[in-house]
Amino acid sequence: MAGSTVQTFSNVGRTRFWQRGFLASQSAYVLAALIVLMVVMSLLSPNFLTAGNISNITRNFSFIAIATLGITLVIITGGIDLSVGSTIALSATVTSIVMGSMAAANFYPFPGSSLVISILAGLAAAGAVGLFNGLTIAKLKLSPFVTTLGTLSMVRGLVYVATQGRGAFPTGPDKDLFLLVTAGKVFDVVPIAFVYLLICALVMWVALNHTAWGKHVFAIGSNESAGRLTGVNVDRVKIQVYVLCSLAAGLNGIIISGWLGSAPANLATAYELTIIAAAVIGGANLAGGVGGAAGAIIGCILIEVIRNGLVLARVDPYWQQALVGAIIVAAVLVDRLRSMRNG
Amino acid sequence: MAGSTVQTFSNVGRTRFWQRGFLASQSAYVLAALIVLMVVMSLLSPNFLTAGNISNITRNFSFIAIATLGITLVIITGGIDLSVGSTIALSATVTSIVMGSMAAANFYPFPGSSLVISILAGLAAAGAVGLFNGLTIAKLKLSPFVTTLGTLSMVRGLVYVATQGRGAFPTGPDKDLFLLVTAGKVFDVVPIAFVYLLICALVMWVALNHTAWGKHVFAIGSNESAGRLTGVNVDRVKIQVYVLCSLAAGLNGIIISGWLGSAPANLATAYELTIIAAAVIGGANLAGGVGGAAGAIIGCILIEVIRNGLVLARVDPYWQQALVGAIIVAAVLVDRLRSMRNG
Amino acid sequence: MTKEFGAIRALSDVSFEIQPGEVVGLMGDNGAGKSTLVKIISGIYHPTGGTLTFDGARANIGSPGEARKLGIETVYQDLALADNLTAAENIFLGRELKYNIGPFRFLRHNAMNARASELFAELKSETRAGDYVRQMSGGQRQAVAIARTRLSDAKLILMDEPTAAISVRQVAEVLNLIHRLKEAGIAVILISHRMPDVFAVCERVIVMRRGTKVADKAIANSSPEEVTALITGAKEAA
Amino acid sequence: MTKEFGAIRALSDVSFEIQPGEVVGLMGDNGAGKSTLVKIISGIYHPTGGTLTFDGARANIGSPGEARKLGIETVYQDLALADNLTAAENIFLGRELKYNIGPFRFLRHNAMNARASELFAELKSETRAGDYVRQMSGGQRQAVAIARTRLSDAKLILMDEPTAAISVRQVAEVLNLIHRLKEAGIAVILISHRMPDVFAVCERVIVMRRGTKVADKAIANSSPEEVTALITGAKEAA
Amino acid sequence: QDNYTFAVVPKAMNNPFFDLARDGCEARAKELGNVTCLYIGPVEHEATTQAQIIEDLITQGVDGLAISVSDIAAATTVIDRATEAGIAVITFDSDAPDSTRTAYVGTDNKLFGQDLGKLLLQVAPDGGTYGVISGGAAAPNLALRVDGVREALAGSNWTEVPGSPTFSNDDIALAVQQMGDLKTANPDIKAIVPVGGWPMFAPDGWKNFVDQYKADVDSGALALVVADTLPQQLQLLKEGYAHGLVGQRPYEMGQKAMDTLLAIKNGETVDEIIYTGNDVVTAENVDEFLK
Ligand SMILES: Nc1ncnc2c1ncn2[C@@H]1O[C@H](COP(=O)(O)OP(=O)(O)OP(=O)(O)O)[C@@H](O)[C@H]1O
Ligand SMILES: Nc1ncnc2c1ncn2[C@@H]1O[C@H](COP(=O)(O)OP(=O)(O)OP(=O)(O)O)[C@@H](O)[C@H]1O
Ligand SMILES: [Mg+2]
Ligand SMILES: [Mg+2]
Repeated sequence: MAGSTVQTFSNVGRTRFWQRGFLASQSAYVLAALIVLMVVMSLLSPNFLTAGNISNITRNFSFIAIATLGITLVIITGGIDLSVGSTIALSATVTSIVMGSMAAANFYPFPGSSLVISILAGLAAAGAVGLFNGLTIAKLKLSPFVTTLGTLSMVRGLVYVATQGRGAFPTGPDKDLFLLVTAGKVFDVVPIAFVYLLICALVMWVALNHTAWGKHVFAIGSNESAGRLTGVNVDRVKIQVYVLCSLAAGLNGIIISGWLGSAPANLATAYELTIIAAAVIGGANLAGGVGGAAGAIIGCILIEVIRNGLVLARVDPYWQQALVGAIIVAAVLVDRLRSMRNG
Repeated sequence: MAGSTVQTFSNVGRTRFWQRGFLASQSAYVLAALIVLMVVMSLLSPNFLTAGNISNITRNFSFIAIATLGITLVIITGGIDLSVGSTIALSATVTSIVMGSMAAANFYPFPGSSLVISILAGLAAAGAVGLFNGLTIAKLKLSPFVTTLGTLSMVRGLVYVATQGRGAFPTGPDKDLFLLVTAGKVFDVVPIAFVYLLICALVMWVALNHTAWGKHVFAIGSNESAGRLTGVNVDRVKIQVYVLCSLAAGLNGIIISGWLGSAPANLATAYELTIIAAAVIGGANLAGGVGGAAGAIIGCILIEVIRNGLVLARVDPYWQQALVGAIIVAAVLVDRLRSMRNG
Repeated sequence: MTKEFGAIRALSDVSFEIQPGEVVGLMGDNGAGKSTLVKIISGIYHPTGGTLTFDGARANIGSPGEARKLGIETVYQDLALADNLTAAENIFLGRELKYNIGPFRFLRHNAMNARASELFAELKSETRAGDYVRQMSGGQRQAVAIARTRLSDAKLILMDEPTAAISVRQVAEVLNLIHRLKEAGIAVILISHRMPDVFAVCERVIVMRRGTKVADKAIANSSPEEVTALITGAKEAA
Repeated sequence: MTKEFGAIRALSDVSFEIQPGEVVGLMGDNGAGKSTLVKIISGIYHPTGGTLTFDGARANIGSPGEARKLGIETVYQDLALADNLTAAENIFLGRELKYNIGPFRFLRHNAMNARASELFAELKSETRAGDYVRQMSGGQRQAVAIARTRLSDAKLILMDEPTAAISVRQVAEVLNLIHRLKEAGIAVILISHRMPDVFAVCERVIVMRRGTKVADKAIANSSPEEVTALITGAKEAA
Repeated sequence: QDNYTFAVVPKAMNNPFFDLARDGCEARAKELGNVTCLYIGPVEHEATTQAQIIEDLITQGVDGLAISVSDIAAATTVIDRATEAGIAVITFDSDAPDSTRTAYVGTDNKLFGQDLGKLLLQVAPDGGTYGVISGGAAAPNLALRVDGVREALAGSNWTEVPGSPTFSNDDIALAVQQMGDLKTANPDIKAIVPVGGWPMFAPDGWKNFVDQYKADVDSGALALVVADTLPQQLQLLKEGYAHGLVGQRPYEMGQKAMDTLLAIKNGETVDEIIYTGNDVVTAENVDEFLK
């Protein structure tokens, strides 16, 4: 029996190192495209590789990257979440409103309480959206596209209703602390949003690859009924995934509103397409079963580098939009290289 | 051998009439939801069922319904087209620009030539977008989502570039004719856009159900590799489907711009989600293999009735958006009734 | 142990029982309702009428998960594999091996791969535990599905055509396996179209035709010819 | 007619030939490379090296469509059925029956359903032509895939485990069918794990092990025992 | 003489209104010679994207910024960062009063709304019910205009219908549809006041709507008083498809923005609030504007 675990197969060669693991994944090829793009951009604009700009880029992609991690989970299960943009606005708005009304009521039980309570309220609101999505999709078995398109509209509507269209902004005694934990920089260089992103990505990577839960997420995306037949609690995992996605979007919303110092009612309008694009460019497959944390981040960096680089290179703004589209397609095209090489 | 065609199976009862064909489809259940909704709306607002309003509703949904027919084809093959909104703007813009420059150049070879040539130019531009999408998706095998997200951005950018963000207006000797064939009313009641819609829907219904091509479209969506293995020219059908989708969007764009008398550069921004939602609500399945012309139209009517009804019912505008979302989800929820009844 | 079924269109008034350590063959033409029966027992479909008794108590099996907890393992005809997971991950899906670090539980990848390789070796199958199921041959996929049932202490194992796609030498191993299960007191329902297999391992054979049970007799009192006649309908009932 | 293959990892230097009207059995352990071989002949995979000769001319089969045009029909192991179409629509997929109205061609639904029902009757399969494949039993699906090859005047039919999921009485029909094909001068390659089937209809048997051909001999000079030994590797080559 | 690059950041590049501002800015930059006008903003109205573009412009090291503020609080944060970086910042069209911007060039939106209201009173003094069409629900300047309209009409016989204002989200097609919706929902409505020119940007859509109620419009029983004075709107007014227009002067905003930024760079002091004024156009004076 000992020998059985080292069975060898005469007809099986070893796969080459570039045909395995990360190097054979779409993420790796998009990473290569990203590096090429960064070299081009730095040639076009001398400001591109300055410390200040890199810090800007880092912060900007962190804004959508946490939500992209969340949506990647959803996409791996074969679902989609169009409501992330609205959820970003909701959690930002709720956080600001709660902070404002605690200041107005002068309710301040412990130091930092206004900060903690308002952030929790924002996350709770986002989580509630995710719970609604998850329950509707898992239990009522509605199509994720239609359900989350519905919540996109519902949640945005509620944000308008709650603020009469005016949006809200963080105020009160803990405002400075709020700005510090959302828009601050660690060691004066690294945007704190990036630190959050790294933590989230690491947790997600471990969860996907080294826990049973992660395998269940992949199993649902690759063959939902197989997951059900082998006793995986498909409904529960799906609900969890949608809640996590909304929480990630909520966290993103709070961070953005801290940086802006405001939660406008139209915050993050139409971000859902960018966020999904980032996940897909980074290798998540909308058919389900494929995706990962590293890819999601690479996708976000790619999109932000294109945007930022074109502005810095002073490309005619009307051409910028056309170019963004073209470069996104080109970046994904490199992935074809992979398929061709790996047969 | 004669008897073989009337084989009977002792264990097979007849499926009841409501478990078969149209009555068992999602479209039928959404149609029921639509009728309920219309009854509610007419109770809420006495103006809902006036001739003028019905004519308005008819015209408004015709504006997106032709594009919805096109995207339904794409969705049946298991693809998606996010670039429809941009394509609507492109064909409208190209039509207006060509008409304008023919008038400027006083180039007028035959009566109505400016009309015919400019409309053909608009449709050709739209078709080119579809061809790009189709070739990229079928031949380079890029994900439809990313590809068409790229064209969404590229095409919109080109519209801005071409008009410097200003949009264009149909002008010249054939302008009145142009308005007549796009915004006119047949017998002074039926919007001509609705007539076009009916023709398109009929052609699509025949093509999907009574031609080999239609079966191939379904086969690709339901098992692409099976289609390939049985000798279906999968790539060609896919390209055709994307071209048709873009042509439908282009036709829609020309009709809208005729009605508006203008082709603003931001025409139909973000319409793609509405159009996809209409198709999905009407029963098209984003996983591929399911969908139809009747459903697409019903989905469009539902969305327009919700929008129009809420305005007529004088609902607070901030609440309207939230309600639109909720009603869309509710409308799809009736489809669960079907699954429950048919087991 | 008794199981009774009402009818969903595909199945009308089928009822039978099976004892621990008994191996029952279930045969019938294509579309006779065998898989439907299996899916009811394993909790995928709910019977339109009729009841199910397991271990003396009336069982209400709402989901495959519940069936598994009761000790009912199934090899499905469509195999129920997740293409994007490896063979080992598929085998352990839903009951992964874990180790704890504080409150967290992480996967024991190596242990699972090793155990999976053992199971394949036991089945004499040339299937690599770390390969993705996506790129496996038909027989290798079936081996994965069979290996899955070996993990737990089942009381009843349903095998829906487990030997359809596998090669001669593994067929022998699967039949061996069924013998060993029987000795361990586990009840097995074997669906197969291969007459010799059924006659090699089963004690009793149930024949279905068009949703009804037409025979339920001991192998000893029957013959391949009789069963064939029952399946094709040449003989009405026995 | 000669076919030569180079190796893709799953297949190393396999070469053999088949004459019109000849029925060759292709056997081998799971994962031996049988399906891969079939997929190369039917144009799905391109050989990494090696050539393929068909009807005396060197054939470069780029796609399954081209293979079909050459007269090569295949029953795939995974059946290649579109779940959302009916059995009849699947059978006629890619070569629908049409009638013309002016320049347009419309489907002859009734004719296709009738012909499909005939084909099922011929196979003695209880499969309804108008049912969606989605809701069919495993054997019914296989019947659809087999019926598909009966439509055209093929010169070579590849059958990858056509009898795996179907019931006793249809197995006999499929073997009958192969006999009739042979008499009509059509070459058949039959992949199967069922020794008796192969010995019932084949003239020659090719055995593969781990991507190589280990035997190619006339049935008359061989025995089930020998073939089994070759498959399992107990006997190295013959 | 130093060369300067001044960036003009609109709320959204898909709005024809800002094209005029861009044209004014580019024309003036050419006249001045040592100034480059860089027109860039988010394509759609969205505060974060605008803030990110402003950050990019700071990185790029432009000399001056003229911003049409998308969200007051959000813009305040980035404007402060820009002034810290030593960039001259003014706002135009839409202001962020509490920021460190040096000046605001543009319309007094409250006054603009009041002008609309007054014009309506002038066109139809008898009163009745009226509806308002607005753009994005989040735009502060539009909210001020709506308030202005309401203030001007307070105390008169005019009352607002429920469900007003409707929000067209700057979607021209939707704005025309909402004209029809307002009239259908309130058959006895006496006036519609779009606080931006959206429905009239679709000249034939507008005509289609008006033609259905042509008699009422001609008799003044349905009063149409609309914001903005783009050429196609003036043409419609001339043809009798509206009763009055109140226009901003975006072209001048663009010009004045360049002048003001240059003045700041040259160390001159500038007024904090620079109103560009409104044009009130009716059938009487429309020909002057049409030239
Ligand atoms: N989900 C379903 N909806 C409707 N009919 C179904 C469904 N599943 C199975 N059937 C029908 O029920 C009948 C029995 O199917 P079942 O799969 O139980 O057959 P089986 O005995 O397992 O056949 P095989 O030997 O081919 O696997 C068939 O006629 C089939 O078409
Ligand atoms: N797409 C693929 N990528 C990588 N390896 C593959 C792929 N397809 C098949 N293989 C491997 O090639 C080998 C041969 O597979 P093949 O399907 O030809 O076997 P087979 O002889 O048909 O087996 P069975 O009797 O089980 O159907 C197997 O080890 C399989 O894992
Ligand atoms: Mg079965
Ligand atoms: Mg095989």
